[in-house]
Amino acid sequence: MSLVLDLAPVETTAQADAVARLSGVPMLELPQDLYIPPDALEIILEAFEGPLDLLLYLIRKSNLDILDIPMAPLTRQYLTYVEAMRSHNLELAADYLLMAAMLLEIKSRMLLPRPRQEAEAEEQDPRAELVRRLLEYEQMKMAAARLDAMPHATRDYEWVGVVVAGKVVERLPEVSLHDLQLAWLRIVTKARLVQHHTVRRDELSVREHMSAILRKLAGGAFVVFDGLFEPGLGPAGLVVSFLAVLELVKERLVDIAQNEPFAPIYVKLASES
Amino acid sequence: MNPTSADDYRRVIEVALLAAPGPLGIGKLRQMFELDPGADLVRRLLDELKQEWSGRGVELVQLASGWRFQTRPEYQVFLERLKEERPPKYSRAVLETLAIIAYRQPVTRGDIEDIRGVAVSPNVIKTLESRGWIDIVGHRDTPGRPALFATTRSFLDDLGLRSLTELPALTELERIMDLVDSKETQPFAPAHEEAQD
Amino acid sequence: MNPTSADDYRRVIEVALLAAPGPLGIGKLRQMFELDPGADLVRRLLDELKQEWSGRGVELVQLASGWRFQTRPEYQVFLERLKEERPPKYSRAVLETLAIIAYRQPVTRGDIEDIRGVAVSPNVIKTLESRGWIDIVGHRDTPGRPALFATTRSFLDDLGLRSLTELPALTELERIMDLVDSKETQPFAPAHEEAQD
Repeated sequence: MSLVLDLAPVETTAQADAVARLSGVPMLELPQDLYIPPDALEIILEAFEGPLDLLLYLIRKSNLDILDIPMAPLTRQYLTYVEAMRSHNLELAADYLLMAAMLLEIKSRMLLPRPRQEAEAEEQDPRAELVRRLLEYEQMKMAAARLDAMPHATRDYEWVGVVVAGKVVERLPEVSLHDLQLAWLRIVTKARLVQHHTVRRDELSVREHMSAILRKLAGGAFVVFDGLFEPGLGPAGLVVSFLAVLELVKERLVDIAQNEPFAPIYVKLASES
Repeated sequence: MNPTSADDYRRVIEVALLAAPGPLGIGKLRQMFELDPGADLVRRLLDELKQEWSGRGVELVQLASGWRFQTRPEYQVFLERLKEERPPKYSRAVLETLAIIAYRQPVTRGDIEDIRGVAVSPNVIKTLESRGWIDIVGHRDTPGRPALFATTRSFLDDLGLRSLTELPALTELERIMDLVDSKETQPFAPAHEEAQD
Repeated sequence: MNPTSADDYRRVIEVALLAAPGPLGIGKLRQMFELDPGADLVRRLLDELKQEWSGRGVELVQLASGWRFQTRPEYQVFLERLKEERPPKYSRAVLETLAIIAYRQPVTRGDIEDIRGVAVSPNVIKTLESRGWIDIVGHRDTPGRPALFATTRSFLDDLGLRSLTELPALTELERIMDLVDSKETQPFAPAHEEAQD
């Protein structure tokens, strides 16, 4: 049942020897390390981020040389942890078991005598891949710690955000003279107008005055004819105003009334007939 | 760091107000300090801050729910231009209707429809009216007494014109169109005669 | 109001930076003015503002996506007392995943799992995504077309970096070997490891 307790005493001496022999450093702490108090298991499992993390812990704890990992004791320690976790029915990620298989494979490959051709070729240490992964993981672990230590917005400082006063004004479309010109050109093109949509400056000024006069007459009351002319416009302006009145009459937009010759002329908006 | 002087307290309060997402009341401001400066001191410091910031682009104001920094209204125009949104555009129908009203005023909806060859949706007219660019200047004395539309002063102002005569003359463009047309349809009618109408 | 002097321009820029919801680049700042002050003047004014604000509780900093005012870390202890909830403390899984994405981007979830040696929980990815620190930048052209993750501008901004090259350099492998072999390092507290660097 308790693999840890069963194995620990037996393994202790052999393992310590092996470690000592392989790395040249006496492994005095290893025996204690193999005994895991059962109630500490859960905490230990939570403390490790995965099999690589656990392996790094074991290597460090046992003062092993990462470039010359003694596979036998490392594998044994690792399996002890994994077995202990399993025997306590702790939910163990498949990744831990996968790593166990990998460790056993490396260990067995190291025990096998190397074929001659392979020895001559570029020598590939079966542990190389494991070491690479351990180092890369450790590198990222350290990077993570350093990122965490950097000042973060909202944890270590705040952004300044001053309220913008005033209500948000709805943005209205802007129209340029060019837009108008294009629109007009489009109309002309589309309608293929043959007649009478040509606009000349002078005609436009007549039409402008037509609008202005209609505005003055708004309300429907009679207005004295003379009142429609602003002396400030100058002779040309007065002519244009007069043409505008004639045009309005022609288009039957205004009515003109004169009670008798030489009496004041009145103008008003055309009434409903 | 622990504030020891009124200056220190004022600095902390300033930082808090600049960073806070909403207004902060005096109670909330006092809450920041281990050694409570008291409501009176906080109130005095807020007044000092208000003074200190007066004349800058951002001002300290007191609202029902507390104090906050806000930008002065004069800066709104600049801040508006920071917004990502592309400026909205008027539809073709709106622009063409506006062009017709501008160049042919006063016109009825019927006139516009004649020229454009399609019905004018009431929304188009409403858009231009609510923008303040056109208004009704009278009614034509024909059956139904249709409204006559013209452009307003505000249309001229918004387009930077002093009068309608400053609208771009279209004669050049149209003469080209007319020439194309007359070549195709009216080989014998000189373009300039039409222009005299 | 139209800015006429460098002082006026500086005032507008200051208001914009105080009010903007995110960092503002030089191009964006120029966009506020009808009369473009030009990149050089804006840059000079930003330097002046930085000077002007130095020694106060708020500082002007340059980040990946532009310039921004932020509170000095010394004031955080006070600002924290205003908050309803504490900012989240990220788990090692989240931090390690973030580090791998930051230094090895673009990476798939599979790549992250290879390096960490364990499955990556969807919650870890979700945490980083909802913070706006990582996003999907594409898909690797392998079976299943796994998503490729990268860090965002807002990750750089939140860490006060102008570009990924400003991330702390990775510890060299030789040094890691020494660290792994040394007994001084504490396996359960990554914070200590980092302190030794």
